[in-house]
Amino acid sequence: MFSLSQRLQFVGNYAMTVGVVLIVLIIGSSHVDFSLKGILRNSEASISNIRPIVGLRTSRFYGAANGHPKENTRIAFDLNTDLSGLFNWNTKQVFVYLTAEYNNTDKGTVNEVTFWDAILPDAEHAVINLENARSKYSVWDYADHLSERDLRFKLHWNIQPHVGPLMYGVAQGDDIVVNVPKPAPKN
Amino acid sequence: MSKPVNVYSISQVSQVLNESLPGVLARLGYTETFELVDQKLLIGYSIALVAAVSFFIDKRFVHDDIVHYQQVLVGAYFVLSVIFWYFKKYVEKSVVYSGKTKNGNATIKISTAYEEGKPQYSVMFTDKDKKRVESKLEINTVFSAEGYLQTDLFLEWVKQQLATLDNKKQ
Amino acid sequence: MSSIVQEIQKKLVFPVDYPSQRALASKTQLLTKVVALIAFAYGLYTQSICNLLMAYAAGLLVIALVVVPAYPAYNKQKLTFVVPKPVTVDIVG
Amino acid sequence: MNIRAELAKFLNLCFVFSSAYMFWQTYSIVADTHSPIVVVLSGSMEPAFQRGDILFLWNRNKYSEVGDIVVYEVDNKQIPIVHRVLREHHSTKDNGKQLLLTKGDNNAGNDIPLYAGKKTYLAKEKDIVGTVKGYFPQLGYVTIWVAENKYAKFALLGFLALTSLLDDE
Repeated sequence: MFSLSQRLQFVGNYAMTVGVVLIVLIIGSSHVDFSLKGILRNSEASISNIRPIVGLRTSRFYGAANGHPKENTRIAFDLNTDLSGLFNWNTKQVFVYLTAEYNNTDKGTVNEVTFWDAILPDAEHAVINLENARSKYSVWDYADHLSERDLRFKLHWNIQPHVGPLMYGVAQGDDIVVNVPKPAPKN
Repeated sequence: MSKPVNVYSISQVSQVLNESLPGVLARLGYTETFELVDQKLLIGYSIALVAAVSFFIDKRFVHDDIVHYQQVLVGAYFVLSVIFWYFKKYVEKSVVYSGKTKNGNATIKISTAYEEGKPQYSVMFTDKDKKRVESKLEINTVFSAEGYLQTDLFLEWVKQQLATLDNKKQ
Repeated sequence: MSSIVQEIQKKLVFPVDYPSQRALASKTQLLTKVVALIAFAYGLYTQSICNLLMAYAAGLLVIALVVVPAYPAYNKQKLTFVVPKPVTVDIVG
Repeated sequence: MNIRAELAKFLNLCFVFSSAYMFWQTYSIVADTHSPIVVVLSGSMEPAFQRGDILFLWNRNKYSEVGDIVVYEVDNKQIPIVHRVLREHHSTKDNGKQLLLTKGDNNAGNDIPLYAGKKTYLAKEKDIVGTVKGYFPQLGYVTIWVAENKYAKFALLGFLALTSLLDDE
């Protein structure tokens, strides 16, 4: 503490130490807030009216290999949810994504694919009411086809904090299972 | 001519006093012994060596091939660090000087400490019978305002403390 | 060259006396904690981490202005040191 | 000149570097990844991650999940990529391998054009460096600045020289 530079360093170092405590307090307060609201367990969404549309694509970037076309599936869907509870002062953004899980019993694989996602920048944009929305991605399976499989749809969310751990969760709702039809036969 | 020290920095002042102890005690008939210092340097440098080996194999090889060696090195690093901490706390006990008289009859250990923001140099003298004298030296009684240690004054003070230690024995 | 550097170093020290060193250390610690608490409360109340950071930074600036410069008040209790005898043999260096 | 005092001084310097390095190495072993802390270099995950943000990784999970943000490395490319898992396929049989398709939140399309050769999937075990678990903003910007700006090194050296001038040693 005797010299100018030492006093400056001391103030800086101590501010840094207290700053770490402040960061811990921010992360802690955010967790307390979420558990008081119970939002991490009880966020809700209704996914309905899912209609798959199946077609064939020949590009490598749509799963085709060695000239064999690949079955690609898109969906139209309705989605209603209010995720504004996921926002507090340590939330930078929320990433929501609509996925489908399915088993391939012949090959013994478990799969999950994303059909739609969105970045929610703030609580005002966290109320989602979509009707007859189109999926963002054209989805193909690793195996030959996705048709005739039962897709279980779920809405996931991921909280990106300003500082601290990333948080994940699944919105509760009815268990939506949709069977993908065969593609229309080529003429 | 040595560099002057800033007399308002107790850490710098203490360091100068620590470094002057071997000279002062040599004039009082003691020779320095280095066992503690050497042991501490040995443990310290083995820690540095472990870290250096870990660093160089990390740079030289692919991580996945040497994970098991790294696990051993990290384990060794922590074990050695605990030993080092134990040594400093329970064996060395801030001893900055240990020495004995020419004939080997008397030994002396000197540990020192200072407190931030207090112009005092705390010294503990311990002899071979574990008798000890603790005293505090006001640093303005041995330093000039320009920052030079008045070695003769410091020597007189150390002499007095050693005499007190001797008297305590009888 | 090195003596010039030493001269500059000497000029840049700005020392304060020992009691002030102790007082400034504890003052810094106390004030920083208070500032942090106020900044946290303000940030939580306005639900803005940005506000928290601004408040903390502003508080730290004030603390630095109080604590860092060597104000004359911090140099009132200088010690009197020994005056070296005209002939002193330095055996240290 | 006292050789022991010089050795002790040098040892203190060694400790400064070795403790920082061993912290990193320990975290690396605990998280089971060769780079447990990464600095974001591209804007492809904006606004979630900006250039200079620091990410803390974990790699002891057997499977990645859809929505996880992972760091992966592509053969022949130096820089690891931080993107989100879009699809996963894994076998339920013993020791089943997992295939992943990834995409940057801020990119229009998925990552197939980024993968090496004719690959259309990443292999979890081989390609993934780790999953992002924790986040700290902007602290890594110094490393980007020093790496990319030729004057930055001089500025940094100048700052160090100034502090050493102000300091005692």
